[in-house]
Amino acid sequence: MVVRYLGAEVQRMEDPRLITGNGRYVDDIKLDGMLHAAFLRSPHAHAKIRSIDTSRAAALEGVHRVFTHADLGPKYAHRMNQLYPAPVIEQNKTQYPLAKDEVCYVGEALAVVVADSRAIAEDAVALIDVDYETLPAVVDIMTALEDGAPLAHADTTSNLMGRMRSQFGDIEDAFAKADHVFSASFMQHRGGCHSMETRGCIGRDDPWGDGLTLWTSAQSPYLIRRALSRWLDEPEERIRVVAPDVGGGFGPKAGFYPEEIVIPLLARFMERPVKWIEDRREHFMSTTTQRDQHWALEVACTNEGKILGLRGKVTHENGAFVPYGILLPNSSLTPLPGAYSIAAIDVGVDIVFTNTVPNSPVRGAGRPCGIYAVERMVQVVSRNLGIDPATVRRRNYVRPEQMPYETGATLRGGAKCVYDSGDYEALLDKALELADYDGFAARQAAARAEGRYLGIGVSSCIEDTGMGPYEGTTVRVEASGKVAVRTGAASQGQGHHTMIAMIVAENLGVAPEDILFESADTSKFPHGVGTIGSRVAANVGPSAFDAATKVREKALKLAAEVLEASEADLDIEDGVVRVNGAPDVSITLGELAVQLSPASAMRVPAGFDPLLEATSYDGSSGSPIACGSNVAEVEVDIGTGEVRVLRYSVAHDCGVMINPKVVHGQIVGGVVHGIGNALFERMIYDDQGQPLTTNYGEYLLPLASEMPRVDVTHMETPSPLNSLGVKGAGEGGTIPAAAAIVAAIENALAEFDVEIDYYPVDPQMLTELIDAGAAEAAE
Amino acid sequence: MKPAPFTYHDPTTADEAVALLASHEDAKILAGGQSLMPMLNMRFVVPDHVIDLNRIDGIAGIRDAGDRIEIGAMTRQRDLMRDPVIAAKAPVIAEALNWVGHFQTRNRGTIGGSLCHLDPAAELPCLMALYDAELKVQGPDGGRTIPFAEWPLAYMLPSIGPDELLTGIEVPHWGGNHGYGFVEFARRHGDFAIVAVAALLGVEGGKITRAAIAIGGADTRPIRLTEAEDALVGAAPDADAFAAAAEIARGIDAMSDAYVSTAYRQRLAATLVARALTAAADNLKGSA
Amino acid sequence: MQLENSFTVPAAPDAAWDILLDVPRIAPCMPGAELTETVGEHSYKGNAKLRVGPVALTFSGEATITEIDTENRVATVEAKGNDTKGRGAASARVEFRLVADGAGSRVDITSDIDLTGSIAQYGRASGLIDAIAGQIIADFAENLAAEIGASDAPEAAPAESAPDDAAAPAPAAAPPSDNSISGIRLFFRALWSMIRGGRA
Amino acid sequence: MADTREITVTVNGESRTATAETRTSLGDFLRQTLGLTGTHMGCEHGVCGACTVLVDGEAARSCLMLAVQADGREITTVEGLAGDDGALSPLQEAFWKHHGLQCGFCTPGMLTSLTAYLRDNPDPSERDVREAISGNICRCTGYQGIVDAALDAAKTMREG
Repeated sequence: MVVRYLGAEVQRMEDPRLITGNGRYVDDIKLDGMLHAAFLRSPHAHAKIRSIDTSRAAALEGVHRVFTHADLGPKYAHRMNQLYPAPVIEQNKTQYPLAKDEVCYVGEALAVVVADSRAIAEDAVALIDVDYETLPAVVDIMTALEDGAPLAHADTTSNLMGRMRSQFGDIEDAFAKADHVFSASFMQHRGGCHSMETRGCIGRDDPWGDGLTLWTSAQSPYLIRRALSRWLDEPEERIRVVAPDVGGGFGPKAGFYPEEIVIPLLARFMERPVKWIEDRREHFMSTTTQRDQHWALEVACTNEGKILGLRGKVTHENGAFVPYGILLPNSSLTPLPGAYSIAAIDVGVDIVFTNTVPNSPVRGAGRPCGIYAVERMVQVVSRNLGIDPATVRRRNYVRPEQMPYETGATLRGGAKCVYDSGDYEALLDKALELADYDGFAARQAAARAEGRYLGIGVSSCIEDTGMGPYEGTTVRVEASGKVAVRTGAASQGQGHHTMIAMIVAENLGVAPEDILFESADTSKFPHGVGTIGSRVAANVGPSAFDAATKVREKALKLAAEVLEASEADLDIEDGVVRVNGAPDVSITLGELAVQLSPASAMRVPAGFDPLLEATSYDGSSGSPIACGSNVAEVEVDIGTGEVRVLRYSVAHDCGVMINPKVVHGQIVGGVVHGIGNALFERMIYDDQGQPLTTNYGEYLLPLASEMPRVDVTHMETPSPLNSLGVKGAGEGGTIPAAAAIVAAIENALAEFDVEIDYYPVDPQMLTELIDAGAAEAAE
Repeated sequence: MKPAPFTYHDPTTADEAVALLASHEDAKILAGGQSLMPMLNMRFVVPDHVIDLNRIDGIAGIRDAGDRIEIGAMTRQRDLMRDPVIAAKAPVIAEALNWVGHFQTRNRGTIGGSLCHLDPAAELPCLMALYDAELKVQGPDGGRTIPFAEWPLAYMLPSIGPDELLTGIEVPHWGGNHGYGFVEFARRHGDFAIVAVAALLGVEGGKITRAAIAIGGADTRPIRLTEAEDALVGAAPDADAFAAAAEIARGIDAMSDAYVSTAYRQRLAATLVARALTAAADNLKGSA
Repeated sequence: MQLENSFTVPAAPDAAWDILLDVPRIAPCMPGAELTETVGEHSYKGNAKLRVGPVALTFSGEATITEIDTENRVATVEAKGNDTKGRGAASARVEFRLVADGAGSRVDITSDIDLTGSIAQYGRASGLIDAIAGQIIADFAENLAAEIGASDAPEAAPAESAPDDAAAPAPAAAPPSDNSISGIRLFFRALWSMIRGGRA
Repeated sequence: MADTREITVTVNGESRTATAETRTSLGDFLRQTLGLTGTHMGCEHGVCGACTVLVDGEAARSCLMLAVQADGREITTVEGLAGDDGALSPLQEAFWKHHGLQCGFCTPGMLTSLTAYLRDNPDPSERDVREAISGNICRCTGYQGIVDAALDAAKTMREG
């Protein structure tokens, strides 16, 4: 009888370390002779650097050296590489690791101090004298493309980074046939990463030994190794990148940063390890964020609310440089048409430069924006036609019998966007039931009688997860009987160790505790892609499953020979191969492993390769499409404009769940991140490009005290695209949240005819809309 | 984000601390540290000397002095919350302290530190305005008493000399039976108040005999809504009277910043004044 | 931020113009400012003290008269300073335009002030910092009016307002439009008393 | 010349003495000087709560206290929450059971804060717990697993 782990609520194997203070994050690593670095960052959004005088800083006791762009020398004087080249990038602006002669955002590094301690390094940074010639800064995306707008870069003639478009179906025909055409425009502002652990890295260079090693708090160590290798023009084999325990990522840690070049270089120059830990103010100013995206859309629909077409224009803020190619604008478009079958879509994006920190994906990347846009337009249709929002959705969903459904959109990498499986209407029904949607009218009326304003909002989403190409796994039984499992995928808290151990343990017939898991160290596994876009379960899952299966088969085949039994009569349980019906005849996996890794002059059994090991790169043949429906119930205090989320219900389908406990945690955490986007998180720059929100008293992350209990229910529609039937779950909570919250607020304030065109929705904005609505009603 | 270097002093008496202040240019006083430490860490404040009061005896503690409550400047916010004298004589202080930061910061934060830091959004200055508290400072030439009305000079700038030390606060309380209310609007629990309102009501024979309303967070310093206080005296503690007070609140001076406008702060003040007065009237009924 | 101020003085344009270009003479009109060195015909080194609540800043930098248009009586001063403790920088471009006004002259001041660094990155104080900058320029205008006026007429007659404290540069008597300034006037007296007491 | 002091603290029951600059925060002293890296620095301005430790039994931000101020005091860090035999505390057990952590970075501050809070408030409501941890930011979990863990741990400890 095989123990079942898959689908069980297994407690995480990571936790015992982490709850006893035995985690190992970058800043916990202490190397002999290690020095500490602090960066001088531009206080100007845009300026020419006339000169930098580091003499006072260098003279400070405890300072070893101060470096500027020039001090790095000619070999290291070039700009960073584009990680994701794309033809639509018209101006491929990447930055210098240390600014050369121009700074383009507040927080851009232009010098670095190496000292005995971080405190001394900071003392010295304050002593670096820079002569700047300030230049006009562009901050507002809505005017950035106008003639005479300040230019984000001195050597360009336009702030247009590039244009792209998602276009399919006959849009003209759709609008010609429509009974109604409604339009809406709105700004979406998404905040930053704000993982509780900031970025940080340690460099060590050992030219005669291990080569260059970089420990960094990152989501994609292999991408960093390749980028570093290309920038340095040195072989990947001589570069090791390790992501130890990482205290949250959420997207911005998936890239490659100037510090990840500078710190290893400093280690090389100083011939000693060098550590840099980003402080929270640096995180606000120099870790990539998402920020503004403006949408102006028109929707064509019938009298019944059937949506025929969607067209319009998006203006996307790119920030000052292009570290991530077009990931963000692209992933904003690919979710169109959302969970609905919309025959024709034509939406273009202008990607504009601003003198703000470069933009990057944040949990969900562009998907939350794309889904918000579609859901807003569904809301507009519902509102204008006076049809219940749930009903409008029912009339537009892609139906199960349409699967696989090709939307017409193209995913990054050129693949067609195909919805593989799912029953969106059934999912909505589950969400509505969980939220007691039918009982809401009574709740709302009762509250109104007490002068309280309740509202309810619905949103649905799809999410393309599990993007390829693969994420491999090696499974090897050691002589001890322990099972070494290695993969490239880094974890930032998603519980990969537990998930993979469950898969291997169940397949191989060992206890999860006997699995020695290592990941995210480029010296331990040849290649990995990265932990982004809810892709790990759908890629590592199948490869771990396949590798374990191969090892099991090899073990059984060998055991059959050794035990002189038929493979069919063998079973593996708790690491021991037994003959059914002859319990005393057995051999351990460890003993089998020894036979395949013998001492000198011994023989590997004929017909067997060395080692009881297998590696697999099996993944998903396409992007499994996860889906969800959310219902938010809010109360608005019209005296203060405060919005309280009373109840939040999620029905989610991420295919087969490997560990429901972990999936639940991902969904709830994702929802709260989405509520933060909808109501709290705002990164403000003034018109000069000065970031005004640079501490946690002012940048409002969601706290336990304001967050609701999130009720979650699941459907498990197996994805046909991989061996486990799994889909990604990491971002499905975040993606639809803002749309549900905003719809609920409008519903609560219906009598004031409030229409919201910006999120995060803040109380002042609401009181202004309420007062305006009340004044109008009074007339 | 590490503090710039400074010379640390930890005197054990108030006199010693005052002497240090007199003899050191550019010195900062470290009380609970819940406001100063962040500013040191961020290097907003870069003093040459830090004078730590935490090892000084005799300037912490709460004493019932008949018609007033004497509070040592180094009394922790946590101790104010748990103190029986405060609970009996000035319960609004205990209630308001629930809004001051979080329990971890209240374990360190002191009343004196809060009054000297004088953040316009802080609750304790607002409460001291409500009570017309008197602040005892000690300087090189002895001590003096500063009525709270004269304490704030400007934004986060108290009228204490650079060589003076706040040692204690006297709160003339309202005795046993009075109504009190404290309401605050902040985006999240424990955040800086956007506007906070504290109110006290004395009522006899169905008429208001005495009223005090203090508004924090709205302007660069706490505001006393004296016009509304005067108007309330003699009126019945009802919705009409409170609505009238709210209208007066709508006209207060208020600041704007990167997050909220003057108009919004004024609107909030109106809303919260009515709510604070209603709460005061309600718990008066409750206690009567 | 852009600020406009204007005042009249009983001095004739020619006389007023000469005073205006006499930087060592007008510099003290800037609250908290002091000249420390003359580095060129029209360039000067100096310090300016500013205090925002608990944050006491000392900007050290240079001021230069970058344009002198005697014909139209337009002068432009550009000043730039860094906080001596690395917390940020302030730069200002101030244009003085002198026009005849009856027997006297009117001085129109257009200022462009730019704050950067951590001092400019505190959203809760942003409104206040703007207000303080506005107040400083208003005070400067008044003190300048007083200075020029004093040169050949006992009483200055500023258009907007009159200084109400002879000893120290005083804030505008006219209540500023932005309510957030209330308190600032007291604040500057406190600041000045401290500066005079060498305690800033 | 840097201003330094010799500092003696009792950490998790063990007396430790070391010299540090007076500007060193208690958090940096614990992590870098004493090597107790279980305490995490998340914001260094007293908002995120990750660095919370117990000082003489009361929860405090170790980024808002100078190490020199802790001289002569008793400090408890996350490393000191489990029993001497390594047995997890009921709160630690509950965090594990209820998936009260993901990346684990805020966890030390959550555990120390709740250890003190539940000692003083043995029977809290969900609302109470949510307010109690409102000074501790978690970006991963959405707080639900943490709240469930705290309530469950309180129950366990009440039932002894």
